[in-house]
Parts: sequence; structure tokens; C-alpha cells
Amino acid sequence: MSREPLLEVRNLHTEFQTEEGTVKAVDGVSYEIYPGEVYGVVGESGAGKSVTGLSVLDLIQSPGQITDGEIRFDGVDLLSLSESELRSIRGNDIAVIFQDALSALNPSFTIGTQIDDVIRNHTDATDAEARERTVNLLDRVGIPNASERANQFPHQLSGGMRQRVMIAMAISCEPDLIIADEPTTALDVTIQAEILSLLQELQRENDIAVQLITHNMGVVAQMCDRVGVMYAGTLVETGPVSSIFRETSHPYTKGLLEAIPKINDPRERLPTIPGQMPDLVETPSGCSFRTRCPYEKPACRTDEPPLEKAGDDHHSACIRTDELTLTPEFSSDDELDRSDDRRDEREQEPLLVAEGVHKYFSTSSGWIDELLGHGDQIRAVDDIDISINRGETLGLVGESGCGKSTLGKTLAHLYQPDDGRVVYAGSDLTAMSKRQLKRERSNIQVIFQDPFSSLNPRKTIKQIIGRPLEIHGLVDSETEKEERVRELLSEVGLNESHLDRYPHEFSGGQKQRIGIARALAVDPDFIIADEPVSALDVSIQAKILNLLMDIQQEYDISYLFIAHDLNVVQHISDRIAVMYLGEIVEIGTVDQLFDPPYHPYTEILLSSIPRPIPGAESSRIEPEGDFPDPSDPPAGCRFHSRCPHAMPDCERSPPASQSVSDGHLVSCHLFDETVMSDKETDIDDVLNRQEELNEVLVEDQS
Amino acid sequence: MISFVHTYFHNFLEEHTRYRRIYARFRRNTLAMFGLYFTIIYVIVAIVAPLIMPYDPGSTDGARRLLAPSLEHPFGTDRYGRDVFSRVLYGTRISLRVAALVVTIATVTGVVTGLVAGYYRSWVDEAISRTVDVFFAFPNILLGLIVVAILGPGLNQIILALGIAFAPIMTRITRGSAISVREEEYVLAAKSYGEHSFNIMFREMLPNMVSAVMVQATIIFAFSILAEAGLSYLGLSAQPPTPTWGVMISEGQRNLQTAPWISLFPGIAIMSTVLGLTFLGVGLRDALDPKTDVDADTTGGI
Amino acid sequence: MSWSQYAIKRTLSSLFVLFGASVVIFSIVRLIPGDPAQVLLGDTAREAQLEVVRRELGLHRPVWEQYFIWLSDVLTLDLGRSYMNNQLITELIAIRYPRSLQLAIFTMIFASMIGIPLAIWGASNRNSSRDYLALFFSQFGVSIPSFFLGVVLILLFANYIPLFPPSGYMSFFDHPLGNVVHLFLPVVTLTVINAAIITRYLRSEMLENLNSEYVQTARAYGHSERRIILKYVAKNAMIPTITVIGIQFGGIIGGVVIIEEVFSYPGIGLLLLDSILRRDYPVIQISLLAIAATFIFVNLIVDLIYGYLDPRIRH
Amino acid sequence: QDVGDDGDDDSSTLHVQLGGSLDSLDPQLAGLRNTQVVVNRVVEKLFEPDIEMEMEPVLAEGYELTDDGGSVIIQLRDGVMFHPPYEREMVAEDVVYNFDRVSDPDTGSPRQDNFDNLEDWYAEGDYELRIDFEEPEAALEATLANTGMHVLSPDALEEEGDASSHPVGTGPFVFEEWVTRDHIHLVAHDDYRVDGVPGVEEVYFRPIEEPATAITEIQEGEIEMLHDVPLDNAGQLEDDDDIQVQFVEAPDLRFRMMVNASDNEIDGRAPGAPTQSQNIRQAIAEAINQPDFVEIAAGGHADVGQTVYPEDNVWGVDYQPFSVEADPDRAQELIEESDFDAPVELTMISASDEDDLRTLGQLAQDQLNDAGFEVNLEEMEVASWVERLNAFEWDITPNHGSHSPDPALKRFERMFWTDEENVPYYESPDSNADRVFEIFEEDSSELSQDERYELYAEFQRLLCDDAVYLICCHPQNAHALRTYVEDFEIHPMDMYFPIHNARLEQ
Ligand SMILES: Nc1ncnc2c1ncn2[C@@H]1O[C@H](COP(=O)(O)OP(=O)(O)OP(=O)(O)O)[C@@H](O)[C@H]1O
Ligand SMILES: Nc1ncnc2c1ncn2[C@@H]1O[C@H](COP(=O)(O)OP(=O)(O)OP(=O)(O)O)[C@@H](O)[C@H]1O
Ligand SMILES: [Mg+2]
Ligand SMILES: [Mg+2]
Repeated sequence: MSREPLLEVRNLHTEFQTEEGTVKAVDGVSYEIYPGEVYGVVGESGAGKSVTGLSVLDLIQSPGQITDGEIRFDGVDLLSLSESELRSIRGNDIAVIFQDALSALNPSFTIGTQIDDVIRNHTDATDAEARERTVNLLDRVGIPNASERANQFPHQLSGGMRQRVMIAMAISCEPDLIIADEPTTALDVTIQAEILSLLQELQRENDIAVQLITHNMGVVAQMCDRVGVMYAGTLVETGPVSSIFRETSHPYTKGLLEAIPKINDPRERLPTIPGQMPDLVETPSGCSFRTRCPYEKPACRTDEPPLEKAGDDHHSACIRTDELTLTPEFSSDDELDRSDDRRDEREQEPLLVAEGVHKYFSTSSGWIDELLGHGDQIRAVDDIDISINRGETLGLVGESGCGKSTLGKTLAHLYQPDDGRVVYAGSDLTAMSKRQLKRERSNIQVIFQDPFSSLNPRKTIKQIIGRPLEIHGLVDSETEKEERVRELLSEVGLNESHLDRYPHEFSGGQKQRIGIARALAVDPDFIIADEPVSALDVSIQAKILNLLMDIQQEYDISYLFIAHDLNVVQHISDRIAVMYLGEIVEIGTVDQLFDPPYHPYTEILLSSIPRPIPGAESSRIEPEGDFPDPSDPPAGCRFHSRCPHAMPDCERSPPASQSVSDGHLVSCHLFDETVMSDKETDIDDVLNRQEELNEVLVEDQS
Repeated sequence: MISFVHTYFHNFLEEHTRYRRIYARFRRNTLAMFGLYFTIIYVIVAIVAPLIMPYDPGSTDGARRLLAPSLEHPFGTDRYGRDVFSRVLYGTRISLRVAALVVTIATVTGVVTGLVAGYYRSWVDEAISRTVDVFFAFPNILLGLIVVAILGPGLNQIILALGIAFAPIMTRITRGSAISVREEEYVLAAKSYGEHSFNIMFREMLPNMVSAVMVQATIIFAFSILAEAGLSYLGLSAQPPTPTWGVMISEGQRNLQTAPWISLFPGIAIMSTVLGLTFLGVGLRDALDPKTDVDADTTGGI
Repeated sequence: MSWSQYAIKRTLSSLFVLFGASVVIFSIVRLIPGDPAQVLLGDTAREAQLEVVRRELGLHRPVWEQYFIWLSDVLTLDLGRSYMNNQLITELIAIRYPRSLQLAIFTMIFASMIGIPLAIWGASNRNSSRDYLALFFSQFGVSIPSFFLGVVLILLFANYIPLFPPSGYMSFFDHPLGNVVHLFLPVVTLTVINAAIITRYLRSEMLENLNSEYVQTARAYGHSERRIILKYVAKNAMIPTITVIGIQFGGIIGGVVIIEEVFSYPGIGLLLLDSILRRDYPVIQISLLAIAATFIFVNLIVDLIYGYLDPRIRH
Repeated sequence: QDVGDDGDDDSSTLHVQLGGSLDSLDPQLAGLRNTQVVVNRVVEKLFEPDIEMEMEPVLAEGYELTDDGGSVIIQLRDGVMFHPPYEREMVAEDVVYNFDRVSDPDTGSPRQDNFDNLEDWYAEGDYELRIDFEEPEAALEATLANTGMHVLSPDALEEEGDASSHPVGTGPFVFEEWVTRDHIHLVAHDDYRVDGVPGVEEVYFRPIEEPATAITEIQEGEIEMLHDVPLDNAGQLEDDDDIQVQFVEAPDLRFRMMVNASDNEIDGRAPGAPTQSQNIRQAIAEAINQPDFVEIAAGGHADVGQTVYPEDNVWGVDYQPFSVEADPDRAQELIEESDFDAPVELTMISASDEDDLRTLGQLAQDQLNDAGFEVNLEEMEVASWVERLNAFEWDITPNHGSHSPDPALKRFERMFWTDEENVPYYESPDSNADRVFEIFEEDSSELSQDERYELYAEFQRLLCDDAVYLICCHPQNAHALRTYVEDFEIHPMDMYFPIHNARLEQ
């Protein structure tokens, strides 16, 4: 390394005094960032990534404190600076981008004012100059009508726009370093892709160094030059991105990488990391990862492993670095024949059939709104036909707000559809009496997204899992109930003795298991899993996915598996439905969907996923614009406003569902011969392009 | 006594980590502890008042009227020759009874209506909320005044009046809380396995709204003491010879210049009681506030 | 929703609430026992005389009929006359109402002038002795019964140190000084209590905002603590506080009954109390309606301001 | 403080406190005593008692009874002018107009009973008024001086409908303005027939109910006179060198308890109510501690006595069958003699917005509870109290105030009325009711003054024995004034507040 590091962090310790004791959130972290490079920090939730980032600017608030260490920026020791000297660096030399732009921006000032304030704070620009610069910045980060938008409040912008505003604010004073704390975690894949490429572009153009905090390995692979892997307050491995991915030398990093479901991986159990991260109050002696490490040795108990050289500019904190070869076991099977382990031939008998289901929400609040004609209808589910066969898993993907959960809830009959029928095992749920419906409820169960909110915090595990049993009369006595709850707990891999504990005594993954046990309690045939893993870290996500597959195998359950991550969906599903603005635009088996041809929207979704392969060439297809307002969907094909292939026809008439092969339906004019017949563009062009894309994707895996 | 209560409370809370954490937070708040102790003393005084009163609070005596505070009459006597100290002690009992019953009425009414509105939404909510809006257009004291005008003065009437007057705020708080709790997925989960609406409201949702309700109940407790005093000041509360603090202040006002003690001591009694309860309420809120109640051990793997 | 749409919506819902209030007022007033005719004529009146008076007052009609007659009268601003002294109610209200209004306005001005800085000052020095001072003042102020404070102030500043008159009222136009002097004690009493409420509310809003992420952003962009508190946090905390101030304002107008009684201040509160005691139905109704309307109106205004300053709540 | 006061102390403005606010300024219709206090100096009557309680002609000049005593011819004063803007001379027709108004049932005056014995009245010329009686009238002047016999300007009545917000009369003061609950403004009647009267240019009456406030105000000099001196606080005022307090024995004031002896079930009276027993009523009387009432309810400014009129009054009798201080033992004995067991439960109603009633009620409650009773005291607003009172839903209730100084005026107390609509509450079997009513109904006009005295002495003794009308004490009438208020002399009856005589030291 010939260059001087821009930021040099040495032996940083940051602690929080809490009622439980001292939380050592950052426990001796050292790293450096060179000018113009992107340094990634990854690790699971609670590892100390954010605290590290905030410590750099000494933004730790009481009860936290930086207790030890040195932070040098451009040769200056930041920790020795006075508050006002520090202030002149914050936002000027080092800027920060936070995860949730909505709460990070001040709700009662316009975005323009907020950026103006930063500019005027660090320069002696006049109001007018500052505003001019603000408008330029907003323009630069891709906000249309920048001068008008500058006068809007944060809540008036979409999520993607708000994150652009944050970025504009970050570059407003031409900083040398940007600390981006999970800048895209809250965003949809398509928006995430846009924001990441914007960030990359700006970073390259202005030669800004970026400390990119994320837990997404794909983002790391795509964005970073060098990476630090954090675990329990320490850096366990650091090095150039390619060697981290290809010459992994810490077992934790290996575990993280393997746990990610990847396109084209075989549908089998994912490798997982056992156990959970220790809490940072009482870190065990020795290696903090040893309890979860398959390579643990007696020596790991005593020695705290230092970061040691494991290659060129590659360090790892494992005493066995030298002995182990830890290259992740990605599948290298190019010609994977997925039909082998998919069950598309088995049991084609439909279990649940939805016909022409509609579910509209009114945005008006109360009769006055209605009187005034305020408020619109959100067509959350708009004329959907779908059928799920016995024993199969139907995946449902789509952007946030497209109506996935609403469809799920309507199928579970938690919502009464406004129109259409839901037929379950031959009987029409929509026509049932309350009493019949209650009986039917034991057949359809739901697993929810948020493990924190899906369990009643005031009830014990026994009550939570036992209640459905009582309601459906599946147990006769208290002891029988307890027995059954124990069985269910062990079924989902939880300790049976946890019966009388409350939900808050469990980790997120354990809670999700409890949720699954509750769904299983009434012995359902069909489970709607509404983003059951979206809120979880990859390592836990893998375990839950494994569990769901095990259960399916054992009980022959059908799933509707909702997620916004195509990787996850394809890993578990037999068929996939892609949803856009209340409609299903494409449905087919995984093969059909991933082998061209497919709908332009599916294509965009797929191409937007950052793949955990460093150096992979970006084949991203950019959609145009933002997700439209669901209360005012575009006329014609709803996707035309963002479709790269949009044709005049698309604005005029909604496409009909076309069967492109057996069971593969696409709603797109491109595949409608009556529309395409008189067009210049040949459908083959489209198909060819998509064929190429698919090849790239498959290649990446090797 | 206090240390006993303290220990008992402590042991009780010890059992459960969540409560322990709340209690720890509560205990660090000096003002909250002051409020707790004060409230305990207040309740004890209310209970044992008849035993420790030196005189009958209603006993008049023309020869002993308007005596200044002395050893014999620590708070002096009023113009009927009644012992102010005994009356203030007895008044504690009255105000406790009023406050406890008002809180009960307001809480039961408010929680049921608020829960129903927040759970069912649509026209039920609309009807309840608009009714509450209408009630809100009248300040508490006015509502109390009108109800008392209708029912006639008297302690029970005041209790009912204030119960009615404070119910709307409870409805609002509960409704707000119910609306947010209803969005929790466990409510949906209960629905999905066929739980009855009544159970969903009262067994799933209500326990999770306890802290909001409890904090509001403490506030109503304090405010109903104030409101009762205000209405007694206007002569609308308990019937003689029952002494209430508000009546005592208003009766003392005519002798304010020559015998200020008649009004002063009951005034101080109200103030310190309400102050104690307010501290307790604020302490409770801070301790129960879900925002500060972050579960530290919910992260990590399985 | 644009602001004007929001304004129309809020106005309509306020009108609806006002209508509801009028129904409530009318019906509860009928529930009050006591025969106005009897009160009018005293305890020595005879049945035949009472009947005459009842007829004169229209009390023999069905209640709903009385309501609609009343409503249409109110809508045409023909408020009728007091049962008791035959005075035009319009005049009565025109004299009494502005006095209570004056009391409320002065109180809210002073209460804001004290409460807002105190809260900001306290919150910006969290856990310092200043913060405790603000905290203590706010808890103290909400704990003290207004009439007791009033009585103590009379004792101190009208009796022991006779600086201010203990009661009464003087018109500002005839006696500007007298007006102010007479307002002093009631306004001080109400100010202490209302300033405490403002302090308490604003302080906790400030603290809540200080914990929010946008404050962290502001720090991360090098803004000074002073600017963060006085500009960013104060604005966010003030917006909901406006609502509280509005509610208090309405509350003073309605809650003045007690304070007006303490200081014999002849405002709308005393008028109401008086007419309740005398069963003067038309005056009770109109006073209550005036109070409710003020409350609803002030809240409407405050909501509109709120909606303007913080467009989020329009949704 | 006042509105419209020009503020310069030209020392001809008087500020007077009133103990309560008014409902109406129509002296012929108003129920409250304070109306009379104010309006008696604006609107005059034919006669009025002077401070010696001698009847003095006011608008009348003199009268002559016809020989058979069946009629009277009253000479009216000439040159009496109504107030502006209805200025003109008052004539006999005007008096007739007023009498017509009060006696007309459609007017709804509570003073109709003044006319019970008056058959007809008509003008004989401008200055002569003739009245025919049903029966010869024993107390002519007192009747004509009675409340409600005011002469209002007929022009004003025609124009305004009634006088409730603008009384126009002939008195020394002209009504100027009334702001309810705030002040009543009177100005001097420049054309008043007596020179040098009134002594001040303007009077402001301010209702101040709170005694402490009233005292502060007079001590501060914000007001010059207190009409209603809380007797309890009089000592404090007497201690102030700048203030004098005038007391006078009042012939018409009494603090009393009414005890419901009725067994009349029509009125919702439960059969077997304890107060139907004379023993119980007497036990109640024995339980009353008069000196405590004097001390507590009247601050010492009252006289003990158990009959309706105080001992020193022309109608007074020296009769005290019950112990003056409470005798709980005797009370217990009386209870034992009755069919009831101690503690005897009694329902007492009282008014929460009348200080005197509250004091009386609470004191009596405590005293009774000490003597074998258990009193449920229900305090309510006057409005409800009146209603309860008239529905007879009570055993005992405090009452106070004034009424006519002559017992022959049959306005003694509502409870003695015996017409169709008003069943008397007092007709308990073991009582002297029959004899009491006989005396009450008896025409005493034929009798000599001594015979009348004897008759009403008997009446009072019987009433006293029956213990249906318990006198707790006879409070004095008192006013307080700043020492620079001169020439004011207190009137025994407080509704004749001689404010027109007062003048301010220059
Ligand atoms: N204000 C605080 N008070 C107490 N503990 C804190 C505080 N902030 C962070 N911590 C603790 O510090 C540890 C590290 O937190 P940090 O936010 O840095 O994790 P992270 O790696 O950014 O996780 P995530 O991916 O969830 O953002 C956690 O155990 C957390 O509980
Ligand atoms: N209860 C409701 N009332 C009104 N609108 C609703 C309701 N539930 C959902 N919506 C609206 O319906 C649309 C679809 O919402 P839904 O929750 O089904 O989307 P989703 O695809 O599950 O999104 P996410 O990925 O964010 O969970 C959204 O615009 C949402 O705002
Ligand atoms: Mg973080
Ligand atoms: Mg969803």
C-alpha cells in the first residue's frame, strides 16, 4: 500500500451502560480506509456495525461512550478534537447516510431547507447560492423537477427519492468519506439497485471513499473494494472483496456466504451456522465465535485470536486460519436439472383455487371523506386467478405494496374479498357461514413476517401455541394440551422446557419457530407464509427455510410463500407468481420463469438482485420511474410506465393473460401474437436478449 | 410499613425480568419513588383515618370556633368549631374513594368503548369517535357540573359525573392504542385460527394496552381528585357532614383573612396528594414506555 | 390531500361535532330537575301562576319541537331572552363572553411566554438542575387546584400585601388600568397552571424529538446543539404543542366557572353557573353552546394550522 | 368594581355590595329579596315602615276609612313624577293599573295574595284612590306597604312588557343600567320631591357573594357599603377604624327549621314518618342548641328565643318551653316516649348555594345527631330545594329570611296556606293544627290591638309547642359602611335599605 489511509481506526472500543451491564458494542476494532475506495462492513444484526460507523464521527450518545482507541482522519486524531472542530468535519469531510431516510430527515422542514442548512453550515454561501447548489445536487442524484421537489417535505417523496435526498445531502459539501449505514436495506430490490448504482457512480466520479455498512453479501460483492466482517463487536476477517469471497479464511464468513440461497442452487437444505451470537455483555472467553464454529479446538476457548495475516492484505481472526481451507461450497453444477427434485409431476390436484378475487381498500377516513369524494380505492388485489395444488409451494414475489399480503390474507379468508371466489378443497369459503368458516380455519394457517409482532408478548409459549388447539377442540385436557405443545416445540426444534416462557425471552429466529409451531398446531393442509424470513439475518433465514421444507416433507403441506426476494422464493418454490400492482403478471414453474421468455417485470426483478459474486458484470436492466401510486394505477398495462419495452399499445389496453407454455402464463403484449404481429420489433429479439441474460446468471454461479 | 411494602413489591417484581427491568427503571427515578411512597402513605391514611382522627370531623362547638392551630388542634378549627385536622384526615378517605371509583368507571367505560371502536373500526368507530368528539367539546369540569345539575349534588353523583366526564379521554387513549395493537400480527394470527372477536379484544389486545391504560388511569386518578375538589368548591359534591377537601377550602374562604388555616391545610392536602400521584404517573409512564423498553436479547441467531 | 381539501373536511367535521354538541346540550338541559317557572316565581308561587309562566316559556310543547324551535332560533341568531330577567341573551353573551375571552387570551399569552422557554431550557439541559426546575414547576402547576391557588393569591396579594383587587372586573375601554389590575390575579392563577401544562407537554415532546433519528442526522452534519434544539427540535415539538395550547384555550373558556367564582369575575362561566342554579334554560343552552363552539372553533383553527405546518397529519 | 364609573372621585358615587345577584328587577314579580333592596329606592309604594317600624305614607298622603270599615279612600301625593323617559305626574289611575297587574292571575305575580282581602279599587279623581275590602282590614298600611304593591310607570310597562330589566318608578333613584352578575347602576332622580334626597349622585350595586371578598373590598375602599354583612365576619369589620358596622334588631328575620308534621299521603309523604309524632318534633326542639346558633350562624349578633317574633318585638311573647341550650337527655326521653327507637332517621334538605341555609342545616344536623337522631342532610341548589320543599319530600329543612312584620298578613308561610292547590303540610293529628289554623283564618280586623296581640301570642305558643316551626335564633340586621358615609341609619328591615339618605363626606 503506497497511499496513506484516509481513515485509520485503531483498537476502537465503544460501550453502552445498560441495566443488564456494560454492552461492549465495539470491542477493539481496527481498520483503515484509503481514499476513493469502498470499504464494506458486514455481519449479522447486532454485531456492532452501526456503532462502529457512528463512533468514527464521535456521534455516540449517552449511555454510550468511546472508551478506548484512536481514530485518525487525514492524519488528524478525531477523538482529541473539540466539539466545534469535530462539527466542522461532520458533514463536510465525512458525511453519513442512514438506513431509514424517512426518520433520518427532519419531518417538518422541506428537503431543500435541510440541504441548504448543511451547505450554509460549512460554507459561506448565501441563501440563494445554497439553494442553487441544493437544486443542482438534487438534480445530480436523479430527482426530477429538482427545484420544485426541493420545496417538498420528506413524507411527500417515495422511499427511493428520500434515499436520493440523503445522498444529495451527503455529497453536498464534497466529503472525502461517506459512511453509508445500510443505505438500501429498507428498499425494494429494484430501488436498491438504482440507489447502489447511483452511489457507485458518484463515488467513482468524485473519488469519495465509502464505508458501506450492510448485511447483504450481494451488495458487498457488487460494491466494495475491501471488506471487514464483524462478529460480536470485533472484526473477524478483513481483506479485498475477492479474497474474502474466494479465499475465505474465517469460519464465520464462510457460514454467512453459504447460507445465502442462490439462483440455480439445488433445492435442498442450506448450510447454516448453528447457535446464536453471544450477547455483548458477557462475551465468552477466547474466540467469540467458537461456540458456533464447526472447527472449534480446545485452544479456541482460551486464546482470543488476533487478526492475523491470511494472504495479501487479507487478515483473519482465527487461530486455525492456516490449517483450514474454507472456500465456500457453492454449487458448481452448470447444468443443474432442477426438475429432478421438484415435484411438478406429482399431485396436480388443486387444493385452493381463487377465481377473479378482488380486494379494494378505501383510503378515505370516515364518512366526511366519502361525502367530499376524498380518498380513492386502492386496488390491492385486482381480479386474480390463482390455484395451488396439494403439496406444492407457490412462491409469490413483487415489490412492496403490490398486494402480496392482501392476496395472502384474502386467501386465508382474513379479508372478505370484494368480488370473486376462494374455493378450498372444493368448498367455497366466500359463501360459508361463520360457523363453517371457523371449522375451515384449521385447514389454512398463516406464518407472519415479523417475529416480534406475531407473538403476543403477554402470553406464554404454552398459551400461544395451545390456544388454537383449544379453539378447535383438538385437545381435551390441560395435560393433553401441554403434551401436544411440547411435541410441537420439538417439531420446530425448540427446547420443550420453554413452555412457560414469554416471547421476549427468545431470539428472532426462535420466535419465528414458535410462529411456525402455532401454525402447525391445528394440523393444516395449507400454510400461507407471508415473508416469514424477510426480517431475519441470512444465517437464521437459512435455518427457517430448512425448517419449512422439512415440515412440508413430513406433513405434505402446501405453501403460499410470499417474499420479495426472488432468490429465496425460487429456493423453496415449485411455481412462482410475480405480482405487480394488484395483478399477477406472470406465473409458472421455476424453470419456466427463469428460462426465457418472461415478463419484462420479472426480468427487472431478477436482474436487480445483487449477486454475491465479486466482479460479476452488472447486467441490471433499469426500470423507469418509481412504483406508481396504487390508488391511481396507470391505464392499460399497469407496468407500461416503467417497462423498458413499452409500446403504444401498452398504454391503451391491458394485456390478457397468455399461456406461453403448459402452465406458464404471462400478461404482456410482447407475448400476444395479435398485438405483436404488426410490429417491427420481433419477439425473437426480446427472447434473445433474455436468453443472454440467463446465461450470465448461470455462469455467475461457477 | 413502607420498607415492608418496598420489600414485598421488590420480591414480586423480582420474579419477572420484564417487570424487574421496569421496576429498576422506576426505582432510579427519585421523583417516581417519592410519588410511590407518597401514594402509599395517602392510601394508608385513607384507610386508617377513622382510627387516628383526634375528633369527630362533624362535631360542632360554638365555644371553640376559629381557633388557630395549636397542640390541641394541629390545624386549628373552623367556624363551626370543627377540628380541621380530623376533617383533613377524613377527607383523604373521601378523595380516595371518589378517585378510585371514578377511575374504575372511566376506565371500564373508556376501555370497552375504545377497544370496540379500535377493533371494529368502520361505522362503530365512527359513531363512538364522533360521540367522544362531542363530549370533548365540553371541559371536564363543565361535564361534571351538568351531570351534577341533573342528578343532584352528592358524592355518588359526583363519582358518576366524573366517571362520565373522564371516560372520553380513556376511550380516545384506548382506541388509539387498540388501533396500533390491532395492526400487530398476533391479532391477525388469532383471527386466522378462528379466535372469537371478544377474546381477541379482551384477551389478546387488552393485555398489551395495559401500560397505556394504566398511565392514563393514574392521570385520571389525580385529575379526579382535582375535579372533585373543584366541584365541591362549587358546593356540588359530598353531603355534609362528610368533609371533602374542596368543601373545606370553599367554606374556609369566608374566614380567609382571620382564619386562613381552614382553607390552607386542605389545599395543601390536595396539592401534595395530586403531586404524589402525578410523580407516580410520570414515573410509571417513563418506566413502562415501550420506546425505552427495548428487549436487548432479541437479536442474533437460533 | 391538499390543505384546502383538508380544511373543508375538518370544517365539516367540526360543524358535525357542533351539531352533536347542540343536541347534547339541549337534551341534557331538559334533564336538569327543577321547574324554571317555580324558580322564577319563588317558593311562594301557586300552581295556576306556574302554569301561566310555563306556557309563556313554551315549556308545554314536546321536547323535540322545542329543540327545533330553538335550533332555528339560534341559526337566525334570535337567541331569545333570559327566563329570569327577560334580558336579550344576545346582549348577555355579548357582554360576558368577551371578558372570559380576554381572560383566556391573556392567560395563554403569558402561559406560552413562560411555558415554552422553560420547557426548551429544561429539555436542552436534560437531567441538570434546570431541567429539574422545569420538571418540578410543571408537576407542581398541574397538581395545584386552581381555586386553591386563587384563594392563596387573594390572601397574599389582596389581603396581606394589598396590591391587587381580589375580585371584579373593569372594562378596558373605560378604565384601561383598572381592567389590567383586575385581570391580574385570575390571570396569574390560570397562567401558573397552564404554563405548567405547556411546559410539561413541550418538554416531553422535546425529549422525544431529541431521541429521534433526524437529530442524529443533524449532529452528523455538524449542526450545533443550539441550532438543533432551537430550530429543528423546537419546531417539531412546537407543532403538536400548538394543539395542546388550543385545547387549553378552549378549556379555559369552559373551565373558567371555578376561577370566575373565586374572583367574582363576571364572565361566561359565572353566567353559566348562575343560570344552572336558576334553571334559566335558554341562557344555559346558549352559554354551553358558546363554550362548546369556542372549543370546537379553536380546535379547528389549531388543526388547520397544524395541518399547514405539518402536512403529514392531513393523511 | 364598576363599569361606566367616570373614576374621578367627585364623592357623589356610592358603591354598594349586595349579597347575591338578581334575577329580575320587576318588584311585582321577582322572588328574591335583593330585588326589593335595589328596586325599593327606584319604585315606591303607598306606605312604607320607617326605622321605628311606624307606617309612613310615601306615595299616599293620608287615608280615611269609610264608616263601615268596608272601604278606604286614600289621598295621593301630588307632583310625584315618574322617571325619564316616561316622565309625567303619577295619578290614581296609575296605582289602579299596578294593582290590576299584580292581582291578575295571568301576570303570574307571587304577590297576588296581597289582594285576597281587596275586593275592588278605583280612582276617584287624580289624587284619590278608593279600595273596597272583602272584610274589614286590620292592617291596611302594612298591606299597602307589602312587597309587590309598587307603583311602576304604566307607560314603561306598556312599552317594555314588564319591568324585569328596566324598572321605572317615582323613587329617589332612576334606574340606569343593569349588567347581570356585575352591577346595577342607579342615578339620582333630579326631580325627586324631597330636597337633598338622594344624598349621592350615583349608586352602583355590586353583587359580591364571597364574604371574604366583600370585606376586602370595603377595607380597600373599593366599595363604601356592605348591604349583606356576614354576621360571622362582623367582628373583623368592627376592628377596622375606617369602617363602622350598624346593627339593629330585625322584626322580620329569623333562622328557623321547618319540621314536616304532615301525614298527607297525596304529597308523597310516607306514612309513619317520625316527624308526624309530636314527641319526635319536640325532641328535635330539645336538641337545638340556640347559643351555638347565635355564635356560629350569626357570629354572636342574634338573640335567642323560641317564638316567631323576638321577645322585644311588639308581637313578641316570653315563651320558652324547650331548653335554650340543647338538652340531649330530654330529647332521648322524648324519643323513648314516641313509637320510634333511637337513632331516629330524618331526611333534611338544605340549599348548597345559600350560605345561611347551609350553616343552619349543618349545625342542626350535628346537634340532632348528638341527641339520638341520624340526619341525612341533602344539600342541593336552591332550585331543586324549592322543588323538594314543595313536594314535601323531607322531614326537616332550614329556612331563613324575612317576612311581614304583622302576623295578620296572611303571607306568613306557605305551609299554612289552605287553598285547594296547596294542601297544608301541618295537619298532624296529635298537634294543635286545628286551633292554629283557626286563629290564622280568623278575621282579626274587629279586634283591638291588645286582643290581636293575645290572639297571635296564643298562635305563637301553639306553634312553638307543636315544634313544627323551630326558631333557632333571631339574627340582627347589619350593614357596614366606610366612616365617611354619613347620615345613613340602618332600617330594621333590610329590604328598606335607606340608601337615599346616605351622603359622602366631602
Ligand atoms: N443506545 C444503545 N444503548 C444500548 N445498547 C446499544 C445502543 N446502541 C447499540 N447498542 C448495542 O450495541 C450492539 C451493536 O449495535 P449496532 O447497532 O452497531 O449493530 P448493527 O451491527 O448495526 O446491527 P443491525 O444490523 O441490526 O443494524 C447491539 O448489541 C446493541 O444492542
Ligand atoms: N388494511 C388496509 N387498509 C388500506 N389499505 C391497505 C390495507 N392493507 C394494505 N393496503 C394497501 O394495499 C396495497 C397492498 O398492500 P400489501 O400489504 O398487500 O402489499 P405487500 O405486497 O404485502 O407489501 P409489503 O411487501 O410491503 O408487505 C398497499 O398500497 C397498501 O397500502
Ligand atoms: Mg445497524
Ligand atoms: Mg406484505
